[in-house]
Amino acid sequence: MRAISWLPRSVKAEEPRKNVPRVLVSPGGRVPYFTTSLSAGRKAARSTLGKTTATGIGRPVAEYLQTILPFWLAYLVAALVHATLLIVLSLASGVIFVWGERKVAGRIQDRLGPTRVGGRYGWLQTIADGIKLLTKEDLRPKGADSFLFRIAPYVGWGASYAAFIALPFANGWVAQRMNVAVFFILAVLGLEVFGVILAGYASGSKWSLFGAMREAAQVVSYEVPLGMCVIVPVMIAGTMDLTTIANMQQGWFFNWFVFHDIFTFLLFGVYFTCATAGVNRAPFDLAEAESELVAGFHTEYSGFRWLFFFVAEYGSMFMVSGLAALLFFGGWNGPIPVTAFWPDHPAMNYLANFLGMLNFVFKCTFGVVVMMWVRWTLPRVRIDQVITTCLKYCTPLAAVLFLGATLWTFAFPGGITGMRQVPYGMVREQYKPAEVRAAEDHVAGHPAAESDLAVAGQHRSPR
Amino acid sequence: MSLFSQPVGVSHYLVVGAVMFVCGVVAMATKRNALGVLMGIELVLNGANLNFIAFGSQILHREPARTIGLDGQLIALFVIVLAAAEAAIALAITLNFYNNQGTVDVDRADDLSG
Amino acid sequence: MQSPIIWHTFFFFLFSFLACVFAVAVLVTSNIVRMAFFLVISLGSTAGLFFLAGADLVGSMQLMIYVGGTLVLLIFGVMLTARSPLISMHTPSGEWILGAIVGGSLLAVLLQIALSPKAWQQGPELPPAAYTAVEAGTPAAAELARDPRLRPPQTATKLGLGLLGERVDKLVVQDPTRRAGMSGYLLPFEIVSVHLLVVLVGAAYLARARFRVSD
Amino acid sequence: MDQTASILPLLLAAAWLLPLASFILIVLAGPKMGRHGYLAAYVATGAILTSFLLSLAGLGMWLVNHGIPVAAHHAERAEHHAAAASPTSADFPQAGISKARLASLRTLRARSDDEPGDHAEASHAGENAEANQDAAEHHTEKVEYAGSWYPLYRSKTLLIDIGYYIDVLTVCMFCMVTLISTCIHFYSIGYMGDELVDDYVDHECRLPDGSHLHRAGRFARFFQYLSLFCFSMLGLVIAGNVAMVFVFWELVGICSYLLIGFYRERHSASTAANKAFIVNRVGDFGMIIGLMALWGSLGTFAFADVGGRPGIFSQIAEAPGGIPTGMVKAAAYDEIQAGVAPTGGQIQSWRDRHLGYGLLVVAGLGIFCGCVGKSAQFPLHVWLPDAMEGPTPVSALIHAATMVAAGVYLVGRFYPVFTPEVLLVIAYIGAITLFMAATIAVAATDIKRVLAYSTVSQLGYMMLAMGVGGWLAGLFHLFTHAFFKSLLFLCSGSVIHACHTNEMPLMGGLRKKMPWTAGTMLVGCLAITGAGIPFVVGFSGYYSKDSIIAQTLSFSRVNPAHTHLYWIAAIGAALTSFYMFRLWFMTFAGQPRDAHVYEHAHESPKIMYVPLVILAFFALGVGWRIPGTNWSLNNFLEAGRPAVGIVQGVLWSSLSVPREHLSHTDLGIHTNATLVAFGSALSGFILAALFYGTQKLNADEVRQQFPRMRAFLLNRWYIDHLYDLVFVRPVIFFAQRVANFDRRRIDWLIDGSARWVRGISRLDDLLDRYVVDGLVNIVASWTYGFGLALRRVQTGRLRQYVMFIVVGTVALFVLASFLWNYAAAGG
Repeated sequence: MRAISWLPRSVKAEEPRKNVPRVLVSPGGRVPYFTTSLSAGRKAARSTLGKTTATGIGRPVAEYLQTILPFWLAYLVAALVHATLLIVLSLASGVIFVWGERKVAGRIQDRLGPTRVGGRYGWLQTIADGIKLLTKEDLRPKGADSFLFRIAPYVGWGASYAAFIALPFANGWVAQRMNVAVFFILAVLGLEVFGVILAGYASGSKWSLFGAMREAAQVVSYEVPLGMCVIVPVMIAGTMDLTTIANMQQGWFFNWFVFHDIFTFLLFGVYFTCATAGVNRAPFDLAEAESELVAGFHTEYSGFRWLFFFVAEYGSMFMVSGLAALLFFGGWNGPIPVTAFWPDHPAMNYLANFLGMLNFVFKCTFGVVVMMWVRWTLPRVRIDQVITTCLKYCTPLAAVLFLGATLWTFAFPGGITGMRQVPYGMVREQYKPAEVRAAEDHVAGHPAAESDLAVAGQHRSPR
Repeated sequence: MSLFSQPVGVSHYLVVGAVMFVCGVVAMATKRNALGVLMGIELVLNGANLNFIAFGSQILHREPARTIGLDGQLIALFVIVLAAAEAAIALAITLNFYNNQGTVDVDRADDLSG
Repeated sequence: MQSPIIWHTFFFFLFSFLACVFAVAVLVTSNIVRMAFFLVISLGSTAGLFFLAGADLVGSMQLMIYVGGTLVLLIFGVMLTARSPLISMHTPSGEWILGAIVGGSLLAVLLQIALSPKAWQQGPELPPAAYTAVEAGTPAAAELARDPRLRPPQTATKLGLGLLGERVDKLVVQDPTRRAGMSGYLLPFEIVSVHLLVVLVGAAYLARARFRVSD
Repeated sequence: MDQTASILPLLLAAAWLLPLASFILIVLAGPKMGRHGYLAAYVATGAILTSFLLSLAGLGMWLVNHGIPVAAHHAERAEHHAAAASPTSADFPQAGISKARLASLRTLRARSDDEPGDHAEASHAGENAEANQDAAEHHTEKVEYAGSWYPLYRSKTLLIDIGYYIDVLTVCMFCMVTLISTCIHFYSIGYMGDELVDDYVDHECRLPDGSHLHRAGRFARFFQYLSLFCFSMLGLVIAGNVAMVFVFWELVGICSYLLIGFYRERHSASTAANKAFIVNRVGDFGMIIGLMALWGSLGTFAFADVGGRPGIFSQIAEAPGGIPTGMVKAAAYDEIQAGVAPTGGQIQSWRDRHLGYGLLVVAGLGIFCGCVGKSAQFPLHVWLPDAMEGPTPVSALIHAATMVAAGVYLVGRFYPVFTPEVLLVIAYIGAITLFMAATIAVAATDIKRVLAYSTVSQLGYMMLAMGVGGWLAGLFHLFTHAFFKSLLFLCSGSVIHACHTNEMPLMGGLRKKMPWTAGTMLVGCLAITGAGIPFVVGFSGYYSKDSIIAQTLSFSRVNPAHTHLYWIAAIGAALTSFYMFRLWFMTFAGQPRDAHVYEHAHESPKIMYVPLVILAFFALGVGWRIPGTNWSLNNFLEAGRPAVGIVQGVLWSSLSVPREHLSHTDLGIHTNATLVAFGSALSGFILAALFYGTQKLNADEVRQQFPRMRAFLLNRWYIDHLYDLVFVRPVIFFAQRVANFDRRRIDWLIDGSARWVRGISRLDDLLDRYVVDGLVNIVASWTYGFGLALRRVQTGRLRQYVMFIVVGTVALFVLASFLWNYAAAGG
């Protein structure tokens, strides 16, 4: 009950000190605030590049460059470094996944897939394809709207690429740490559909137009259940910051949100379905139904532009898989908290973060592979079945599970283990008046949890 | 260079908002396609939203206490949501009009002219 | 040394340029589909401006709802009604002139109002540390790091609480009478949600197919 | 006793209200009562039967509690000796005095002490004293229950309540009315049976196109009227005050109106109903005058003392000299206004000056006016024969039990109020009515009209009896006549039912066809003629008519100037028997004159002739005394004799009303009267037999010999013509003049003014159209033009609207900035 009195409106700045409780109690009344997450925060602080990790990887690089460059130049260089990394990542992932898909498809269809190019695994196959595509003639239909026809692939690719800005690869290893990262990623991924639509329209071919319209209908309608699925982990964590969400699942695998309760477990299935549809992968790839529409929206495309569509598609697949990993599978926090037992040394911490990144990339790749698996296993569904799946099954299911998860988190704020961050805890924590915070820190004997948020009108320094 | 080296103030945002607003208004006034008119409306709303954001932002004010605080962003949120609703309805109306009249020319929709 | 670039300002000009240019493009284009595309870019740039102004949630909202939702709907409508005569409809030039005059006057008025107050014409200065190379860990660096233009904005939770009726950004205000005036937005929030529901139902009803699909 | 006082009124009230209940029931659910509402008949009949039983219960209770007082007979015996002592007619009053002395010496001495010793004065005083004594003794004997059920209006000067006044007369009337009504109800069930159809063809009503009228049957309505009729009559009988009497009086009139006009489509019926009603109004006017005189002077409507207020009778009875104090004071109004205090002595002196006597006369005459109207006495008798237009049971009801009886009953009820002068008027009216009606009846050929005129003449008998002081004789005849007249009417009804005609010349020899009817009707004729073995036994009419004639005889003995009343009565008896047997012979005896009618004739159904038998029994024996006892209707009524007011005329000092016992007791009178009555009746019977039974004498010859006389009689003494000449024609003439004046002058005025108004309004119209409307139209056209101009703005072009909005916004901004700068500059 006392904890309720910490709702911001009830706080009076002139409140005497004796009213400040020693230990804050969660609404469920079991778990003291931040006991686990504070320790987690300290471990995280130790196990990464020191104090400023939480503000993103851009900050330390820029601060290092500042010592030799004026700050604007330093920031420019830092930004370019990140951009290059991400572009390389997305293109490389595209290349690798094209090859991977071929191999997976071959294996599933009891073939070998590419075997010749670049040794016995044909791992240079995609490179060869890329060269072929680059050297192909750039066709442009006569009835096409040339401007849109030309610009459409870049729009799609730009959207899927922009989503990487907010995607953390490890604790603090993120191009731009955002407070609304989940939301941002969803929004930007939603932009990808524009490329498809414009391509379909600009091609001046009715197959393309059909594909585009299918795509538009499908994506717009699937954004609804997708958003609802994403909301649940956000609600449990109390924040939309992906880094924080991942950090909250620190520790053993049962800390993952997918195991938070039965509802989230089921919810992951819904999320995966919606994500598959959202990036129009099989069995929801109506936009490029080669059996009905020749090749859907990219019927008229060839060469490099066509390549961009591919890259964008694999980029977004990687993106939704990464989102799944972050929201449900603990991000870089593996099933076994190996790095938590390492000695606290900068080099070891860096290594731990690197391992976390590999862990995360592995999870993303696994998700992509599962998508391929699904593609080569399931037949394509009809458009009306697509819409039915979305509106009649996914949306109600997501709503019900959302409700269940909410009630569950209220009933067991600590989760099954009782050792997890309570919902909304961070919110209440961050908006305590400054002097109350200080009092708590004094009592608890340790400084307040590092937070970038500040009471309006005054900025609190990170220690 | 000197253009980029001075911190941005509210007026900058207001200017951009004004430009978008006027573009939207003129689009509404000149487009004969109903959807074009809709786009004009969206532009107008965004111009207004820019103003709200600018007035509520603490980054753009020399003394942050003089801002309208979060109200600007909240109102902007409401504007966006209502704009979405308005777009949906307007689109439905347009499609209906198209089904009935076979065109989306707003100049043809003058049955109620005096 | 020459005055350094403030990236914040730079990106502001970038985005505002995009926004304005494509807004004008929307205005001058007669091809409806291109108009939609330009509008997308213009609104996306507006979202960028929102981010720059520290409104990250609103920016994301802009991207999600406007660009991702509304405009897709719009383009959808464009395609549904896409017939070669309708794609580009000619507007008599007399109206162009008229619109130019009226819009110009309105723009003049607005600009005159926008630029008149002194306090609005420039934002807060950067800390002096921004113009020199500073040691990491020094108070100057900390002050630099604290500059809001260099930090990710954190408004989502505040806005959420505001929509729930809690104005956490006004906690520091001591005066109870002023506190009383800073009410939350719970009721408008509910009203808007109900309004949205009604609108969706109504739109579905209006745009429903005239013929019954036999299934 | 107390029990009686509490229960008897309730019994009679129940008997009174039951018909009302059935009336309401039939009104509410009449047509739905079975097919064509035939159940209504059972409802009404059951109601009246029940009330008859209740009345019987009341009668039994009365008899158990009070028995038949024998006081009258002691008095009779006493008188007997006195009369034997001095049987001369000259000192008959002396005998009265002596009888009074014998009756109570002390009282007389007390009075004669303070009287001056002059003989005439003494005799006069003696008359008064004897009258008072007589009144006092009867007053003490007379038992009456009076009370109030529900006060309608109470104030210091006026008390109107729904009250009851029950004495022997009331009880007897109740039994008689309910009994006869019951019989008539039963009879009606059969008689009105042809109304039980949806499509009733009225053969006597021809439509303009010559076809018969077709209408729905009105069975239920008929019985609903009957119930209302019984209710009103019973209420009139049980009424405890004059106001109530008047109300039910009018109700009876309404019912008679409704029933006479039952076949309202027939012009004759409707006119007859109107006639009855209007003629009754004339009488009621006088009655209202009388009531006003009573109330204005006595300040009460109640008969008896109710709620501590002295009623009319007690005021009259307790007043020395018979003039109530209230009337004395009212007469002495001027002196009281002048300041003379109405102390006891003063009032005595006024009373000695006979102040207020005129008021009493006025009251009596007024009330008698009402009775004249109701029971069809001479000037106002014209409605009764026309009332034959109603269904025959209705005629029976009206003529026997209810309506005409009401008048006689009222006279009997108000008997103490009547002064000798009034009584004389009553007697003469009665006599004239009796003779005239009898003569008319002789000439009439319509069977019902004959009976109607016989009714009138019998009523005349009653009035005559009352007038000559025969209270008991009159009422006794009322009862007996009720029975045999209802019997006669019902018989004629069954005859009409059988023959579908009223004309006796078309009948004849019907006794073979309808023996029951013939027999019962014969009983009725014998009863009305007063047949009987002299001094031994006879039909009911024998006793009542004898007592009437005896009373007239005794009256003529006392007042030799009025001996012709006696002869008129005797001749009336002869005429009665003549026309009654003429009727019987023409109808039932002899050979059938019209084969067609005879063929269709048939005996009525049982439900019709069983009541005839019952009534015949009563007509036969209602006058008898139960052997070995003194129980007879006569003696029973005797117990209800009211206190006699004044027996000695004041305006006409030689007039004196003899007490009734003399006619009973004085053998001379009695024998004389009996013989005369019997002889006259016999002569009438023989004459009738000669004319119509054995066709020894030919009526036609007589008719040819006295055409004038015949015309005079057929035209009913030209009285209707006289009224037509005296009242109707002048009224119509005057009305036509007024109508002409109205049409010519007033309409001319109105038309002229209307023309003027039209002219003015035409001008006004022009003004309105061109000036006022012009203004309005100008405004309207301006508005319209403005709207037209403004309409152009409403182009329906979206983009133009946007343009307008923008222009407006800009203009607003510019204006605001101008104002801002102006304000900045100015201030």
